[in-house]
Amino acid sequence: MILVSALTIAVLFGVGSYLLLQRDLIRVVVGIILVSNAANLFLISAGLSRGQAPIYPLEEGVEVSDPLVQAMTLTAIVIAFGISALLMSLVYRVYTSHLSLNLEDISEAEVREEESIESREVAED
Amino acid sequence: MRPRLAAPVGAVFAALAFAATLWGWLLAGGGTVDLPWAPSWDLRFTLALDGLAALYSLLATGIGFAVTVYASRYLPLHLEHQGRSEADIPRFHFFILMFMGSMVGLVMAQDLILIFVFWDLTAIASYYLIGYDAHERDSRRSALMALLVTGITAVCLLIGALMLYAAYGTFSLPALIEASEPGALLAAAGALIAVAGLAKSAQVPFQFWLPRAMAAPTPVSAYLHSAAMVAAGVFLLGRFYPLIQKTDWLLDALLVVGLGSMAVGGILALTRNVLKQLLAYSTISQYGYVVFMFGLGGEYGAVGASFYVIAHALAKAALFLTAGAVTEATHGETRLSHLGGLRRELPFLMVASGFSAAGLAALPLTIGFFKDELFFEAALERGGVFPALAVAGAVLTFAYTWRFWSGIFLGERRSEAHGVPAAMTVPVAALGALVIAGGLYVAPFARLAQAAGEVTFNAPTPIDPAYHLDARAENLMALATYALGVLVILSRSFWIGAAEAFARLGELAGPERLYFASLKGLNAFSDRIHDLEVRDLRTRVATILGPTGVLVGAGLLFTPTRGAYEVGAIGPLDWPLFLALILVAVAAIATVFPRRHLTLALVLSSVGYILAVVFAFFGGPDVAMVQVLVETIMALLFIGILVLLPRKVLEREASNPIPRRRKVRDAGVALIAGFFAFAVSWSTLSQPALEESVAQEHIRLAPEAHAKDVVTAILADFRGLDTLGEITVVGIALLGIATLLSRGRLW
Amino acid sequence: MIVFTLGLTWTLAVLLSLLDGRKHPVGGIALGGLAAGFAGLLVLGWEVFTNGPVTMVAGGWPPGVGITLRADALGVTFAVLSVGVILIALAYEAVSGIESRTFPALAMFMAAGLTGLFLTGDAFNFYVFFEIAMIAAYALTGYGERARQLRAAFIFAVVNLLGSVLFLIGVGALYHLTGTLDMRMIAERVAAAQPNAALLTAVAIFVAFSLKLGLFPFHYWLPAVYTGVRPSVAAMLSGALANIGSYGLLRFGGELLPQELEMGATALFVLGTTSIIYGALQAVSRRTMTEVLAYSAIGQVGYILIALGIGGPVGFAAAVVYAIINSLNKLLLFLAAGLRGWMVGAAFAVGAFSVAGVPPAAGFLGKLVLFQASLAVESVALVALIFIGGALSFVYSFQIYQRVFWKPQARAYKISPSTARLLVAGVAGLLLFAGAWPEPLLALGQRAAAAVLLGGAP
Amino acid sequence: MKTSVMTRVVARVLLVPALVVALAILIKGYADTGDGFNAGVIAALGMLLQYVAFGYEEAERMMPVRLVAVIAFGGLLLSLAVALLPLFWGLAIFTHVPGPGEEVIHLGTVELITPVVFDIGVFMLVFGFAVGAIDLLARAIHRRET
Repeated sequence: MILVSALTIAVLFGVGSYLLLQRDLIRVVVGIILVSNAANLFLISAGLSRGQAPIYPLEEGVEVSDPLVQAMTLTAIVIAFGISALLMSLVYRVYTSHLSLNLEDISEAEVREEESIESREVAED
Repeated sequence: MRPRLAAPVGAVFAALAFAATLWGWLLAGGGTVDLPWAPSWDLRFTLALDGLAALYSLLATGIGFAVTVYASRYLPLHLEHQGRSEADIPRFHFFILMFMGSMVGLVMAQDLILIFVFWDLTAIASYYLIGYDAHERDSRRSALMALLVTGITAVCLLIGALMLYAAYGTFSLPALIEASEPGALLAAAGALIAVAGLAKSAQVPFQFWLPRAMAAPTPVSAYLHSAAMVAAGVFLLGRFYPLIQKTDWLLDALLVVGLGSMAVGGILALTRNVLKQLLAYSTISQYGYVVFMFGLGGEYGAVGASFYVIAHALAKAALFLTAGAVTEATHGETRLSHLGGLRRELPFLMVASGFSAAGLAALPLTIGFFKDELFFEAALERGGVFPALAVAGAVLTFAYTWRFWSGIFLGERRSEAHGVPAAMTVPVAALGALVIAGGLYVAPFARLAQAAGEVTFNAPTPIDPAYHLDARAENLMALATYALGVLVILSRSFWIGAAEAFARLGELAGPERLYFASLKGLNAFSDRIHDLEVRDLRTRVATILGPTGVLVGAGLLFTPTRGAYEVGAIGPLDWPLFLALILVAVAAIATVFPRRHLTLALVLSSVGYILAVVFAFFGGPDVAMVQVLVETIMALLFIGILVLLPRKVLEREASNPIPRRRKVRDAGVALIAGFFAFAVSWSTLSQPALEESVAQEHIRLAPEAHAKDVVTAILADFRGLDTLGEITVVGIALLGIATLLSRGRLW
Repeated sequence: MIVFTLGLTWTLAVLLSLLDGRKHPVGGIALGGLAAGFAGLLVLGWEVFTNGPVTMVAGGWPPGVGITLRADALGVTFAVLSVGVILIALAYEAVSGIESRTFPALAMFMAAGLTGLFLTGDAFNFYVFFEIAMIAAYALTGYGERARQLRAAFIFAVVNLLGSVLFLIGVGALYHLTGTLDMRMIAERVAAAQPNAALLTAVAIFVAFSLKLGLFPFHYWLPAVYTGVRPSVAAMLSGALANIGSYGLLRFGGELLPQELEMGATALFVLGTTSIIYGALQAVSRRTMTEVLAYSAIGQVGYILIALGIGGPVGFAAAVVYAIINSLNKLLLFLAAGLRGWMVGAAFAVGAFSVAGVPPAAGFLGKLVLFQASLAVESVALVALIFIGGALSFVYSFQIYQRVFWKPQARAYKISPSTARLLVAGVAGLLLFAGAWPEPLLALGQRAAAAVLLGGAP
Repeated sequence: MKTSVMTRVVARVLLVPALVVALAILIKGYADTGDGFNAGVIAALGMLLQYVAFGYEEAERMMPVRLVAVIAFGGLLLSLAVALLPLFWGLAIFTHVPGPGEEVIHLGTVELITPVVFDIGVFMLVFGFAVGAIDLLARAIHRRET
């Protein structure tokens, strides 16, 4: 079970990373979401002591799953949610200012801008 | 404040400082200030007016006074020629005073770090003064060069000081002199400190910055060369001499450097055409004498060095001021080849500067005579070839001094000239008068030098320069100097070709060339590597994931992995979870393939929903519920954004094929990323859960918090702060979305 | 007192969210509130330095069960520093005219987040505050809303989110290894954990903080971001937010995972030195001021890393002193980059001298403590390296200084508001003062280092 | 936007149960699964249904939408207040009333304790966020279309 959990986390993280490397801004955001999911899954499996839900009344003698990791995962999920939402609207604004969703166009704009600024400053010495 | 007021203020301040120093030295008999500065670092603010400090402070304030008086007339004219406003005047006087103050502080400081602080303050002041005409490219380059050479080598001083502290546990110089033992550490620290001093004194191979610094206005040059900056370098050697002289090879190194500077400076001074350039090389050579004397060692060396500094400062300051006045008088002429025969237009200046020139050339009846006397004595004491070398150096001085003075005032007139204001000649005359006074009555100067020498030598130095009308070796050497000097002057056409070839060689392969080449090379190299700099988000991400994988790999190599990893059993109850996990993995992999964004969004949601199932199987109904709800809202937002984006753009992205090579590369990086996520999570999860986990406490205490659901109790009570933070993040996200989508309007 | 400052900035941030930040009074409220928070931190700092650490457990529960808020010398130092930087940057923006409704609120949230993360004694709570500060920063990066800024915001967000995830994984792993989230308990228990797992956890945390610092090779996001954003935002990011990196490395590396830090010392030296040389070499020929500053920032954090690698009281003290000075330098220089005039030129010069380590600007203290630390481990190589790095910083600082402030400018710059110029001059004055009277800074460094070293002990 | 009458009716009808469920989850959260967060999202989903059914302009006219920012940040403020107020009595933050071991006043099945107030704050913020974010999006879409 430990190995399976670790592998699943690895797959989530790896696929997320793969998407982070794409040209499409939206895929990049998907990548971030997947990577966050990997972290959430890791958090909750850090309490692999599975058992009944930690809600009173508790059955005697049966293992209780770790409530703290659940609380942490919850918090992490919500934080990731808020940030992903912000990131998505950022994608939209990047689109409206560059009129492209392609990172290549955006990098090109960056290089172009940098060069135009540099050429304004005449090199000296 | 009116700009014109700056000059009187500066002059009065300098005069007061001079008077105070004189009073402190003669009447109050020195004195010490000792205050705690940074106790946690054993730093003390210790100033002491000892002999060495008195000598250099008197020079700094006295010549500073002469320079400010001179500048009161010179500077407005200078600015007028350049079409600049008078508003620039106060800046000049500010930095001259700062220069003076830091110089005085430097020479009195007794704490190594304090010395370093004042040392760099002089560098800052000189940087601004050399770059005073900042609008000229030459000026900027020269200022930068002076700063780089002296500033970077100053760090050597700091390192040396810290080495001494590490070894002896104190920053106090007197204590260090007491405690230090000869050895490799002392030699290394001494060498580092000497490097700082030599660079500031423009000694070979650092000499190149000084002639460049002539881009500064003339009063600055005069001050820089005689009483501040360059003098600070030899001062530092004098101050640390008790430590330096404990290492023999260091003294020998000083000898070599001193000789080299004497030769390079002297020969180049014979070839320079521009007045201030000639004087600059002369300075290099003159301080070469001083370093040479330090290298010779002995009491003659110590006192001689101090005396030499006094004599040279008086003469050199006057000569620089002369050069400035001459240039002013001839409407900006700076070249020796275009000057000459000014004896009629500037008779007063001719006589006044003649005294100083005589002093520099070490003629009798000037203070200069004694500087050479001590110099020769020191060389004689050492014996060997050194007396001959000393004479050779003195001959060069004699020759180029004559060249300077005669080139201006004698011969035929080659340029128009008018008179110059009195404020520009009186300081020259005053300094010249001092040169003669020293020649007639040397005792006060000798006493000062002796007191300084005692500090340098760290022992009494009973030396008494005087005229001796007999055939002792020093006198013979002096006579030889004059004779050979005349010979050199007369045979100019004979050797000038060789000297100029030497100068050209220096230009082609000298340290200045090296400086410019390395600066240029550095910039070119910087441009080259900047072209390699990543400007692409994908590569930015890859350069994070890749090295992280490497670090994780290194971590795996360096720690034992045996028994650290558990496969973990799969019990009968685990199968649903197992399947759910597999599904998550499959769904995650599925996100790679869809081309259309809407499909992508749906696949992503499915990952989220299956994860919720996983969470539920982990015994976390709360987490599962939140995951489902969050996923729902996320999907809505996602689709909302997709609706916002024009379909054409989305389709273009969707149909944009990814080249095969990219795919392979991305997959490689993704594999590395997956690998480290795997390594970190597997290694951690393999650890058995701890019995003493704080979660047990939470379960136990939940009823006390009046809660039945422990998770909720944690969220709202035990770790409520986390929840508060979490919703704050969500709130900020709303604020951010509002900022991005509707200029921050929330309603 | 801990909560007073935190609560004040936090509450004000929420209130400000509802107001239009472009209006003058709103900027004033934000400034006043932040100033009060800053003053509160100073009082707290005074308490900590005279009576020792101040602790409070939320909800009155036993430590570990509830979240522990804990102000020790290290945390309070960084809190004062970071909030001070934000305060000045906010004041700068307020006098130049705030252009966005949400700017004051976001800056305030960032201050609250940073205060919280420096004063919390709980690893997961640290993560939460970290995210508060970060998300505020993501939104702030876009301030100005030009293409450059939005691009910068996107790059900044994506890269740093990756870092956050790594850190979250690290925290989860720490919990799993030690069964607690309280930092001091983690420090006590982690030694018993399996070394392999602990080391890999440490790597994840290290990468997360290195990203924040912009250390080579994790720095590639930094130049685009620092050059793209507005001066005041750049000052906040490099002067306040980047402190998370140095603080995090000190706290998590020095206090929680000291063995792992020692094990990784070689890696720290290698990365630190590469950063120093790489950043400085890149900076040398850059044509614009912000670019030079961005690359300089990469180089400067290398020094902090080296100090960490040296470790011990001397090394940690050096790291703290260097981090403080670096953050003030960056605040000054980035703010000065947006202005012109002789006073700004002088202030920039002070900053340049500080970066190059020339007294009396405080930067020389940084070089001083670093050289001392390197000598303490008797490493000639490190001394030589710091020397070379310092030499290069001379070259790039003054090449750009002369180019901008000495060279006659072809383009006319608009006159910048005099209060902004005065503000910059004030920061320069502070740097000069700190350099001329080094005792407070040096003592602070030693106390903070002691807090790191004793933190694990009961 | 054209939607069938059926959709509109269903949407309007579903709003009330959604809010009720949300309220139940909110209040009962301390006893059972769920808390303010869940409640907030559910209530928000109910509201969002109105967007789908009636379109952006119509939905915006509803009270909660116009006050969304106030609700969100008011909620945050409320939670903050619960957290910070104990300070005025010299207690640690997040000290809840009634304290451990003390008697809880019941109002039916509802427990009158401060964590519930805290949760209400969470509820308001989450509701405000979800509705606000979608509303901002809807407005942006609307702007683009016109």
